[in-house]
Amino acid sequence: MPGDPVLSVQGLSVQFRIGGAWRAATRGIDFDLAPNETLALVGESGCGKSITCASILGLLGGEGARVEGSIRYRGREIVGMPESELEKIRGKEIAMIFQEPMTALNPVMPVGEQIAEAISVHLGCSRAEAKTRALGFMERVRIPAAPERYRDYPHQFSGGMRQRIVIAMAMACQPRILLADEPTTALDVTIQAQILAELRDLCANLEMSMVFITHSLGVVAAIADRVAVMYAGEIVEIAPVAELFAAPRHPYTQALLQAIPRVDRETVTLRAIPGQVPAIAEFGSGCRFAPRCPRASEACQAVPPELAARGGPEGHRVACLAPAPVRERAS
Amino acid sequence: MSFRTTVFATACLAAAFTQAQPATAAEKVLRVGMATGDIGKIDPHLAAGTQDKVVVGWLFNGLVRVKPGEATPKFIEPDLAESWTSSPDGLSWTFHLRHGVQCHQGYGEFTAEDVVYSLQRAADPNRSAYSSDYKAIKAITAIDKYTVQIDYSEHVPSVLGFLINFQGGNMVCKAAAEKMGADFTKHPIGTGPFQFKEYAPQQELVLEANPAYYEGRPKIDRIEYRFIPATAARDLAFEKGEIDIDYGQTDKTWYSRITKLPHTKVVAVEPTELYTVHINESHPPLDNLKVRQAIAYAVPRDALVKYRGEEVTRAAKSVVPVGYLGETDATPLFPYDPAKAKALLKEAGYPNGIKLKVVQTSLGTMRDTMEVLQGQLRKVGIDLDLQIVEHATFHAQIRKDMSDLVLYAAARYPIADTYLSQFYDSAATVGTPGAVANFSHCNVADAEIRAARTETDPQKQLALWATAQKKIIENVCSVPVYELFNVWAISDRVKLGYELHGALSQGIPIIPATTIE
Amino acid sequence: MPRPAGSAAGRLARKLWRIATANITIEAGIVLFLLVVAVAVFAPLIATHDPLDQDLFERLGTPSTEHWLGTDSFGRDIFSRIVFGARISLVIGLSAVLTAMVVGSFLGVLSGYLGGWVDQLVGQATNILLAFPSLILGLMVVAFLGPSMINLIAAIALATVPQFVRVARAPTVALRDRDYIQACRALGFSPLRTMLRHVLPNIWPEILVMATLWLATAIRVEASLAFIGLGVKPPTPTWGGMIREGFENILTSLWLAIFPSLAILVVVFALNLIGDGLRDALDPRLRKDE
Amino acid sequence: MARYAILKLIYSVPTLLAVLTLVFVLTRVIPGDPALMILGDQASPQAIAALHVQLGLDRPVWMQYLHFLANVAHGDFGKSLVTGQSVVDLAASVLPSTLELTIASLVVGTVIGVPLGAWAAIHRNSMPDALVRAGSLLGLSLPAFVFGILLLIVFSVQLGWFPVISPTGRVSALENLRALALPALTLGILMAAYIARVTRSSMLQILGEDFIRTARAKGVPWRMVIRRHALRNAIIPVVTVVGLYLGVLIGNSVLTEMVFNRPGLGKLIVGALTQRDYPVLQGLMVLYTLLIIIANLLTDLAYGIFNPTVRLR
Repeated sequence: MPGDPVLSVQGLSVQFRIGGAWRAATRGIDFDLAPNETLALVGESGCGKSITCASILGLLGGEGARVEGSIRYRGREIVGMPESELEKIRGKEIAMIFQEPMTALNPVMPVGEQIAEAISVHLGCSRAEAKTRALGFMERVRIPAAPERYRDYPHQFSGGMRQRIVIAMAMACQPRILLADEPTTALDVTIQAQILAELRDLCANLEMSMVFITHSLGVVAAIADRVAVMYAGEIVEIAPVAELFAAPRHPYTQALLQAIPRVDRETVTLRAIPGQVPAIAEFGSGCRFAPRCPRASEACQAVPPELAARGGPEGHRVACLAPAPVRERAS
Repeated sequence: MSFRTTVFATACLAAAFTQAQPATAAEKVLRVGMATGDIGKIDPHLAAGTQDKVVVGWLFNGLVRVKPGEATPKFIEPDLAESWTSSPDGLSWTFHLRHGVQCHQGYGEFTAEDVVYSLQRAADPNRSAYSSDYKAIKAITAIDKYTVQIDYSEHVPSVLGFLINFQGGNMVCKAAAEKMGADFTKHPIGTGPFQFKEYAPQQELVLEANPAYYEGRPKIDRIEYRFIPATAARDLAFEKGEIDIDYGQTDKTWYSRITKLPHTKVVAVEPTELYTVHINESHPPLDNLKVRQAIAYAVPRDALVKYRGEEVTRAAKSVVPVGYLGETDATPLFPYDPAKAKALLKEAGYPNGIKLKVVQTSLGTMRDTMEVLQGQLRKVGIDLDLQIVEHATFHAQIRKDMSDLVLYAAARYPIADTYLSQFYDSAATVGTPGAVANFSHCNVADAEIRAARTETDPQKQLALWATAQKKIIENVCSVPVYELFNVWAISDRVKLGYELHGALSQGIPIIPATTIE
Repeated sequence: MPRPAGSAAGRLARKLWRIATANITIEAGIVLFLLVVAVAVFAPLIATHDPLDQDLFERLGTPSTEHWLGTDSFGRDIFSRIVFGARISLVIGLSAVLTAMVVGSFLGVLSGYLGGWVDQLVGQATNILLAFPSLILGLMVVAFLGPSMINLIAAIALATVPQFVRVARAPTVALRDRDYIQACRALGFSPLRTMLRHVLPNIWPEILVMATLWLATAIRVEASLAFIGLGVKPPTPTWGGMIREGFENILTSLWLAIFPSLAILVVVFALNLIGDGLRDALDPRLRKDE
Repeated sequence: MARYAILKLIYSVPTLLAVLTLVFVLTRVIPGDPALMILGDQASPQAIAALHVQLGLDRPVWMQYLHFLANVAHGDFGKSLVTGQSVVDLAASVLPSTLELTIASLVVGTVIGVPLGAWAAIHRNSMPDALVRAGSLLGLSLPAFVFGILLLIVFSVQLGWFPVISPTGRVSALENLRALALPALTLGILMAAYIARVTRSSMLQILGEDFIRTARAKGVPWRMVIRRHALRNAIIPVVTVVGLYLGVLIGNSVLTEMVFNRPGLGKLIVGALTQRDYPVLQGLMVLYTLLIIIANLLTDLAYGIFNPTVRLR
């Protein structure tokens, strides 16, 4: 991957105040994002993917939430950055697409204006100019008859169309990074594929990096360059996408892959992972997967394992004291 | 947001400007604050409330009048009639009208035709509330344009008294009254110093100077008669100079507060209204004289006068108001003696007291008085169950014998006959065809009252009236309580131009010479 | 279906207690309100004077050791009148709201259950009544019937009934077509009784909130009517009537209007506190994100 | 839009008819004789009987009813028994004053209530929130006349900033606004208390919505998020509530008009009630119903303006 990372997350921990005590929802999140790269964050719901994304945009401030660690965007520290600085980054440098297109749009504002708003806020251009640009993006995300629909309201669009608008909105200022939080989950399968394809094209055309959150490994395979698997607020394994699929090392990743029904393999043993994801309040000090892990030892309960290569290639790191051995990949 | 705000602001400003209209600087405007929510009827033959009578006093004339500032018959002087004569038997009267008197707003000269029309109207029960005063009129004839003859079928106590500028004696202009019909009550046309200009419901009535007034154009250009029911608001407005004349509260608290204001004159105007508790003899146990006497002994007349304020109140002396022709205090009213009242109740067979049902108007001073009486009677064991109803209902119900006690306040033309005939002659008993206001079913003095009415010898008439009063008081048909003055606060800016002692209209007469600085 | 009455009552009591102590707002309101109730109940013990006793020479007296809050224009003790006035306010308010609550809930369930023309009729009547401000409605009824205690209660109840109808009707309609209601009918249970059994548990929290808030309104409306001059007949002391008298004498005796105003403020505020707190405590949506 | 409005008005005809019938029945059962009212307390029984004939009160009730409906259909509500004025004129003469007061207090209520409610919601569970909540509860607890009297004492009596009685007839716009200030404030504050509460809870809900996060993620400054996104959505339920509250406002204006001696519908209706002025009473009740129907209609239309999802085409 060429060039310095556009985004570098180190030791990120997000804590919430629950019942008077601070509880960490995520712990020790480390990853880099290279220019033009798409990183997928995969995990079950509640594993901290969305929180991680929100903290990158600095959306978690205020009472009841605390962010520790470091998030660097092109060398600038985002954690602790004043709100006014953050506002300059949000939408312009780093944009975000949300999961639920039904609720992510302001119901009382024409969609065109919602797109144009980001443009005029960041580029300080005139209404007319912002409108022209917004229309351009609406066309770019293939909204039919964009000029006529500019003044329409969200409820007048279908779910897929709304998500296109959300995407257009995120693209409007041509950000360097796009955070996509399960952008296709709420959509029909056929629409999902279209949207994914469009996102991929847009990223390529606009030279954007993307953090793509999903719980679907199928989607990961379709869009990502690299993938980070999260479990209970931690990254347990991070690797280039092909590598991960071919040779998962963390028991959780392995279990996850085995839980996907696949038509491309003959022998299908669909296995559910026994046990449940612990609640935030129940997090222990050791490896959080240990209670469910078939390979867990006493050492696993004591200290959290660090994310490291552990004998594998540098780009493939795993947070497990007993990772699966590195296998020679069949070419 | 901002769009909406702008719309609202614009609407407000627009509303504000539609009412805007500059006033002419040099105009002399007299602003009078009246204790009423609205005007009633300003037709002189129907006007009943004080708020209406005050206005009628400014708009109309009679054939004769009581000199402005006075309220007794001895000040009768010419008004629309310059002179008059009567036949030796006193049953035929001829009046010679003033020439050139103009009706308001171009309704032409006031002539004998108008007099005939007015008196016929006043005598017609369908168009007048005072028809009973003119029952004895046999014929009214216009001899010529300026001469009118009135013939009576029997002797009446005071012919001129019912031709003054008071109630039915007010002269309306025929052409206007006929043209407007029922609308006349809100658009009256007379010959007085002021004429109707406009009326805004619940707000004000505006009168303007009658430029053709026979005594000359008034110096005051306009009277704004404002309706301000709340005493506090009216007083404040007066204090801050927002009004020039303030209708006061007949109450010592009001009186002492207002008299302390600078540049203010407070006047208590005759005639007073006599507050009388009529005791319904047809309702047991009130048919028992001892019970009625007990009520009479339980009313602390002097304390009540002190309570209201001696400046604005005087104690009743008889069942006829003080100063009326024929009124006498020869028979004293029952003194305050609660012990005796209790004893009488016991004697009558009510050692534990009695309970009476009383229908009472919600109108200010009357209700107030009844509440005080309730508190006082309670002390001797007479419990009043007050049913407070609004004024019209009150009038309806007391005429249906629905109340054991009826508190009634009234001023009449100041001769004893009016009061005695209306309140104590059995012919006037409520519920009978001739009903007027005999709420007590009193019938002990019928002979004297009726004999006095046609008695031509003044001395004998007085004696008959005295006997009637004696009988009524001794029979306790009613308990007269006190008499209240109408009180007004007048700013020193107002120069009345005459000496004010009283006014039958109960208002402040505004004559052509009256002015404001 | 039948359960021992004692345990049901006990559960209800426990539940009520839990609600009553759910938050500080409710607690403060209840304490304040109980204080007023206590004053009303023990009025004869608390009052320093006979509230009806006139002293014609002690008019409009300023507050003193003899008359703590002064005297009114008839020389009556204001403190004692306020104390006794609490009875009128509470009796009228409570009777009106209880009547409205029972009648309204029943009508609501009935119309929701029966549907058809009954529902239409009740719905239309409710809408008309809802359209009129409670004060205007009360004004008309009292003016027509005359101001007596019963008429005041009727007037205020009439203005309040539609609120309860509305609350009771919607859940009834939702329940009407459920299978188990149909089943009850098939089993020959009285359908209306079944409805009440199933609907009431669902709506009573909201009815409780409504009742508290409308009790506050009822007391305010009663005072307003008395201020207009349509209160309970004299000499019975009422707060609104006292304010009316006070307003007439406002230039000389300010306290005449101030003290009864404060009394109204306290009791209405207390009730609003309770209602507000209850709403927070009972509203699942608000509770969730707390 | 126009079709919707017309339809809505047609639907309100039965309501109007019901009110008319109710009014007619009620006015016939009140004690007190209107003829006596007209002629005064010294009228003779013959005169009263004659007037009964003239007023049609001697006819059977159902005929009176049909006659009444026919007249109403022609826009004829008869004449006041007290002043003889046509009821329509009478109502028309005070209607502007009532509308003026209603609109002004609506403005005051909104201008004070919405920002306070929003402020409280933004600072949830902190000092501003507690202040606004306590303040609005107090405001709701205060009867309108008490508040009016307090304002009158302080601003008119003590400070002398505003006139005690409303000026009539020819006054400047400034004078008029000055006279309007305290009554509008009296009603407006009560209204603000109500609006603040609704705004607060509505705002709290909106602030938790996804699109607020979206707007923030776009980099829209917080103040702009509040103003353009949160407030514009939070205002929608407020519109409904304000519409419902209009009735209460008109009701409370009775008290305000009494305290400030303002002409208006409220005072007219109290006067008509106490004087048993049937025709005025009937006319005013119908007018009230109409006003409320129109207010509801306007609320619906306003709701449409603020909420595009129900916008009517």
